[in-house]
Amino acid sequence: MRYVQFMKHPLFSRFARISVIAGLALGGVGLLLFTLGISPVDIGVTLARGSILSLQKFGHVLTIWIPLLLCSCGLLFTFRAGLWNIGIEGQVVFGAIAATLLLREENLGLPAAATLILAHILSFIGGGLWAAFAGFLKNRGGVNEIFGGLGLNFVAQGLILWLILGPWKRAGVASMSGTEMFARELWLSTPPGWRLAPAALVIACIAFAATAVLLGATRFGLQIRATGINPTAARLFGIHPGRTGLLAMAIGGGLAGLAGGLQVSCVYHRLLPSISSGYGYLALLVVMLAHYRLRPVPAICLFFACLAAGSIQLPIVLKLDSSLAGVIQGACVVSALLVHGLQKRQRGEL
Amino acid sequence: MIELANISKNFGKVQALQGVSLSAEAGSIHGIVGENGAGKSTLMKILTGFTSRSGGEILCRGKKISLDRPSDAMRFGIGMLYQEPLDFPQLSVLENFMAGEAAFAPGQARADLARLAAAFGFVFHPDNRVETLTVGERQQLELLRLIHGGARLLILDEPTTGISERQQEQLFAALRRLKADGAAILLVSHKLEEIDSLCDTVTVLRHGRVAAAMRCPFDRQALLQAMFDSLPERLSPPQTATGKEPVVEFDRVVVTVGRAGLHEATITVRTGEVVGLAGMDGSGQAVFLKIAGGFLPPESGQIRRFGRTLPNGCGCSRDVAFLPADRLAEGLLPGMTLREHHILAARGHIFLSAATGLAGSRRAIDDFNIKGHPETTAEELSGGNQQRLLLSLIPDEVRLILMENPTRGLDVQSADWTWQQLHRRKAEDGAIIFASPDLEEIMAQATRVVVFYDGRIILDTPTAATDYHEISRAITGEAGTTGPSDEVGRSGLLPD
Amino acid sequence: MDPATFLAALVAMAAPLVLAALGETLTEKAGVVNLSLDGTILLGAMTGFVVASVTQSLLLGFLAAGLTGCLVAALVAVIGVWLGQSQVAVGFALTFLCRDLAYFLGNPYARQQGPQLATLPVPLLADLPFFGTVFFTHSFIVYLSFLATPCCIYFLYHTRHGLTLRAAGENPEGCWARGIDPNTVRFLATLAGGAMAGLAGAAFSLAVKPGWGHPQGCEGIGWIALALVIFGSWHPLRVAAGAYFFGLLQLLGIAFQDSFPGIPGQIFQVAPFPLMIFTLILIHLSRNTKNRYFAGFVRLFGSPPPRGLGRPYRRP
Amino acid sequence: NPLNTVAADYPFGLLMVGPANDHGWSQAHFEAGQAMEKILPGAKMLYIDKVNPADRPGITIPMLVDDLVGKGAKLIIGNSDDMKDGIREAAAMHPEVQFIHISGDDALTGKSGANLSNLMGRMEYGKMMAGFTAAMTSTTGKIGYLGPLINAETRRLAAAAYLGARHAWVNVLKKPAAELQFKVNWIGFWFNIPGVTSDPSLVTGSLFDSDYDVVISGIDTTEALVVAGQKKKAGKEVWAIPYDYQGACAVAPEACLGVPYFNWIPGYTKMIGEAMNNKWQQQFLWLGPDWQAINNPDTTSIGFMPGNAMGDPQKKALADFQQALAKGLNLFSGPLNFQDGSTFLKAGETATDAQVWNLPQLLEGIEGASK
Ligand SMILES: Nc1ncnc2c1ncn2[C@@H]1O[C@H](COP(=O)(O)OP(=O)(O)OP(=O)(O)O)[C@@H](O)[C@H]1O
Ligand SMILES: Nc1ncnc2c1ncn2[C@@H]1O[C@H](COP(=O)(O)OP(=O)(O)OP(=O)(O)O)[C@@H](O)[C@H]1O
Ligand SMILES: [Mg+2]
Ligand SMILES: [Mg+2]
Repeated sequence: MRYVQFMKHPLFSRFARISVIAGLALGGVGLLLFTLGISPVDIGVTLARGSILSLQKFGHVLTIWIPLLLCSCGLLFTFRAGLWNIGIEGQVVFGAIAATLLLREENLGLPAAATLILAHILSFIGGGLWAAFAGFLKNRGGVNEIFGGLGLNFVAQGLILWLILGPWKRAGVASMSGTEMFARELWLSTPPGWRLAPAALVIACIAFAATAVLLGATRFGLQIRATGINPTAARLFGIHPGRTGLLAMAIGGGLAGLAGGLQVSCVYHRLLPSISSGYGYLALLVVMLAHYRLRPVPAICLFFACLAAGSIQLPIVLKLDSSLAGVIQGACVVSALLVHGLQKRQRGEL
Repeated sequence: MIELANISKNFGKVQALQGVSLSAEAGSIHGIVGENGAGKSTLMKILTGFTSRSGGEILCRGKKISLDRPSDAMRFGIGMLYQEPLDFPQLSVLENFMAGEAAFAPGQARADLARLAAAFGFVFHPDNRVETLTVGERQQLELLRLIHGGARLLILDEPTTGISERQQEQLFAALRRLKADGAAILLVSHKLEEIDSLCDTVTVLRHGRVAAAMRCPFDRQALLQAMFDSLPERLSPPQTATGKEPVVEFDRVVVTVGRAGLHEATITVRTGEVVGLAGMDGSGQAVFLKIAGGFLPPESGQIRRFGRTLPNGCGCSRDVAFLPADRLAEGLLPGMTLREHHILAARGHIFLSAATGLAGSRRAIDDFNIKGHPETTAEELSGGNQQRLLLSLIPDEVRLILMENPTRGLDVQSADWTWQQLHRRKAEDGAIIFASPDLEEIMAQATRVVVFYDGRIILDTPTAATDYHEISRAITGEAGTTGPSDEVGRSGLLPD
Repeated sequence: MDPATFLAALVAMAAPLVLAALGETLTEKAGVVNLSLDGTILLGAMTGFVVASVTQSLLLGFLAAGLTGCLVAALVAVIGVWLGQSQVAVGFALTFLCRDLAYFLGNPYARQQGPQLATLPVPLLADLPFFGTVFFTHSFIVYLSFLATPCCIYFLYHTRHGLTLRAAGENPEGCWARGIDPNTVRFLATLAGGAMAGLAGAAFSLAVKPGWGHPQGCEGIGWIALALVIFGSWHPLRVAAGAYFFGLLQLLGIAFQDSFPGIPGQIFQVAPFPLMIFTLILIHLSRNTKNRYFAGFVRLFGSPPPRGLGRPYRRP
Repeated sequence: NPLNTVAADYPFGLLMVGPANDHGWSQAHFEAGQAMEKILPGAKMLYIDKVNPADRPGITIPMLVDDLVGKGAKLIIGNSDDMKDGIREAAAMHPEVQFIHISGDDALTGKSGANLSNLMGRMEYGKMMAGFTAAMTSTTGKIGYLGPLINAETRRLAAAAYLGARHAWVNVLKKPAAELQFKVNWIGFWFNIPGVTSDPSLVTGSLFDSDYDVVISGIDTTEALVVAGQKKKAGKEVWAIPYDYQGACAVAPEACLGVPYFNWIPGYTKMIGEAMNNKWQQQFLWLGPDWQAINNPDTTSIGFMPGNAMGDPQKKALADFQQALAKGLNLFSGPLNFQDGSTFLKAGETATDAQVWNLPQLLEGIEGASK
């Protein structure tokens, strides 16, 4: 418990905390690997090689970073409003479904570009509605957003299974491997040699900027924060806590839905059961690790994306299971919680 | 029997108790009185080990004992009836009765409960859930539990707030009986007639210190003196012309929340009035203010504000301001800076920059000399400055100001200054309604005094027409003038 | 198929779910939400299988699994109860940490032959006409699941410690005032719940779906268990009933695959969740309703959560 | 002959849909790949397993192909029908690299460029033997088929198994065809994905519980045999026939009637060997068994390995059946009706390869969804 005294130190800065958390998590995992007779160094090198040390691989990292960032932004809205939007996974799925609704139509009579734009707007709306539903259940039905969201996640999963095996299945085929591929022109275009659609990258960056502005530099953002901090007091400032929370949910869900839309339009080009790739849940870990603050989010998303992308190399190069990436991610969050808790003790809040 | 030797306790920066000593004798009832926040409950909780103490010792029959947790207290036969019932609403009466006991014998416990209940004249259905009981019954149950647990020192923290006359009789009978059996009893109360009728000795706390200790019979005057700050001679209330048109009208308003709720409150406040609500904590003033502010829908009855009937739900309308008592918990947004508070309070400002609202909050900081800068967060402010911040957030167009303890934690001159501000604020066509435990303040600032007791308006008169003693008597429940409230309502309009 | 074998299959497949859900019920009754159930079960399944196949001892396998569950629960309790962090947050993070840890550590043993729990029919009872097949021709873990429900009920509602546990979940302050440290109670309850979840994991990897792999096949069960605790509104009997009901749904889903080609059988796997939400809404409405009959009716199959659920206690 | 020409160092990539040690489809490919390193000097295998969206979220075939190519792979094998679109896309991205897509038919339909060939084994024969053995063993006359997802390939194989069973039932055991029940239960994918597919263990279990005493597995993993083993231990007379991998019976030998398996060595040797010697041409290979030595690893592309649980009479009958097949017995010959009653083959007709390959429906007499 050396770091406890360390934390007592008045000069215990944010940077110090970050290094403690990282040290705790990576140290723990490293120790584990060491006891298993695996060299943590090899792992590190392999992960780095597989993620950032080649331009092409970095493209793959970005394809993970984009939806992760979108979901995290969505979560920032809901967490600011004091809501634990565990339903984000379902919101991603719903966005994907909404986008597919449009993209799988052959004869829509619209130019491809218009279809794509519409599809992504639709995905935003789809995710938003699904989230708003959870918010509605909370306001009107007294269903805690955690259980409500969790439930709706699985409902969305059921829906997507039904669509893929039912109405949207390939001709003569009933397979969980997904719907028919979309027409080529309905893929978000990727320049030759690229492995990700620049448009998606732009969307993600815009979304992050928008989140930063909305939450940090508008009256609305302030109202969301007020609702999250103290609903009772918020009413004194003329804020409707219920409504504001609902709105925050809708926006958060919308961003998640957008992530889902991009998953179909530029990663898989079809709808499949695991379309969300678990990014919603992963984003929850990201935002927890960021301690619900905005600024660290892109970096943490990048870190997690690197782990996810690099971990593919583990089985190829070291014959190890890729799930090590998840172990590291989880360990980071748990140790972050531990450190924050210990600090709370130090401050005598417990 | 049990002795407390200069106990002190602080919650963070709040010094709740300082060097308090008192002792409880077997076979006697010892009263503890004091205004709200004096430290009564805290002291008692320390005696049961519920709250940890920052300093001081506890002695049993002369020798020091280590008493750090309720289990210790129980070993010494100390049992407490807490101010806010600490029972298990969703569990059955019997389970509540048994919880915490060393042995588990439902049959036995059922029998004991029946026996004790009979002995004290209480009635229980052991299998009902406790949440279906009244506050009084819950206290009775707790009492029986404590007795069953073999408590020789019983502590009761305001046991009679929000229970019926009958239950009160029953309770007192029980207490006398226990006293006769040689138990020691500590009774915290705000109601002096209870103290009179029950206690052998009484200790008065003020601001966490012992202000006085007396044996019965008590000199009521001295007691009041000790409880509240020095008795003021009549100040002449500010002369404000009372307009005619109503600002707030209550018509037979009933709610059952809070310690005492509100029973059939009927009252009309007119423009130009400054109404002071007096009464012990939880007698109904707070509920009254919340309803007037529109934050609490009445269960029956009607409220009109500026002649318009209130819509339910969020009462936030820009011509009413509400300053709650617990500033940090109900009024301010901890973690947000003064600037952000002012932005939220003001109109406009869709997009914000680091400069937005800076000028505004700077001005407010100067005007209300808040000890802080625009980027200070609310919880960093001291109690007094938090109050200043709240005042500075009141929009200009406000016509009705509702306040709980407006100058709590303010030193004298800043209190005066605050009141100047408030009177200036109150437009000609507006009104102020405030609750305060500080009679001095009410006498000095209000044009009209309304005293609450057990959720009823027990006294309603122009300040000019009453005096300090009538009010303090009314506060402790003995009112000569409990006229029908509508007539009282009229009396509020008498020109003075 | 004849009802006896059908029911026998049902109770066998529901066994681990019953254990996990009851464990979580204990935890939540004490006021702690252990969201890490899904990960705990997987980690338990992995340790159970690995230990059992290395030591060739099923007993050690189950013990190890239970212990693993305890350890995870201990983390939840330390961070969520004693360090006052959000129980949801820590539980959630642990869910994923444990899942991936299980896959990573278990990888070398994936799809290897391991010991399996043999069925041991109860000597005489097994020959009973109908009940024999349904109840007395199973492995010990299934018998354990039979015993678990009555034991839970007895413990919670007929013992002193059960009362204390509920008290701690209901109102920790009151618990403290009665001389019991609620945090200790909560800590122990969390450990107990975790242990049962761990056992449930081993029940999968050593009996119901013998073997370890990625996927093992018990993924998602933890979430189901969490949903069932709410669906059963924190009463062991209703929770267990919910678990069997869920098993029934799944078997029917398979049985009717041909009857409704439109509906994929696996849809039935998500059925508990809408039901859970529905239960919560009913309870909410019954709370706010003036209609006492409706409220009373709802009370039959739904009661509100423990008052102190998820609220950390700190001494003033 | 490509075998005796020593080529330079030749890395090739193998993308497996399941785990390399699944005792099924993927392991068969994996071991064939390892064999290549011995048979074709210089050949070196790079592999990635669990290549499916559930196990590797966010990872697509083109990404992995990029990676393998980056590691120098000159030829890449995609071993699952699930990879069809991905491989097609990757092949378009990397015209300089050769691709083998197992079980697909892009090379026939011309949906892809010249750098993509298809390889498959004539598993119908294996499934016929499986069905035959099942029917010869079954005491209840109820045979269950644990199907993966539904497509032309899986319909083809289920139908083949049925034809084998019916042959045994009617022509060998001389029982009325009506008494034979053959039911297909589809789980939705090639292996269990919890929460996405139906649970194969449960499906098999419910088949056994409703008196289907033999279950033929059509999925890549061994759940069916595992469950059969459990039931056997519990004293039930049931059997299972796994799929894909020669050693699959090892999971529960006492309940295993035998396993029809793929042996990818001949196919790989031909295609990779040609590629190594720059003799690559796009082709669609559908290789059958070596009727002389049906379990000869060097020559046969599909085989049938009898299991411990197969009785001697059944063994003998199976041998005769294999002889007959070798002599040209074709069970895909009329009169045959589709499940919906429409004619597939009139009396005297025999099905063409194309007809068998793209079987549009299950056959009359099979229970279970066709689409
Ligand atoms: N848990 C707590 N945390 C912080 N401050 C507290 C806490 N409990 C009491 N205090 C503070 O300690 C002081 C004494 O509180 P206490 O409850 O003892 O007053 P009291 O005499 O019981 O008042 P009342 O008559 O309203 O019950 C008050 O200023 C109160 O704000
Ligand atoms: N939570 C906090 N974080 C940082 N600083 C704080 C916090 N609370 C109080 N302070 C600082 O400590 C000082 C003392 O606070 P305290 O509330 O005791 O003042 P006070 O003596 O009660 O003044 P007042 O009479 O106005 O209430 C305050 O001036 C404030 O700046
Ligand atoms: Mg008190
Ligand atoms: Mg102060």
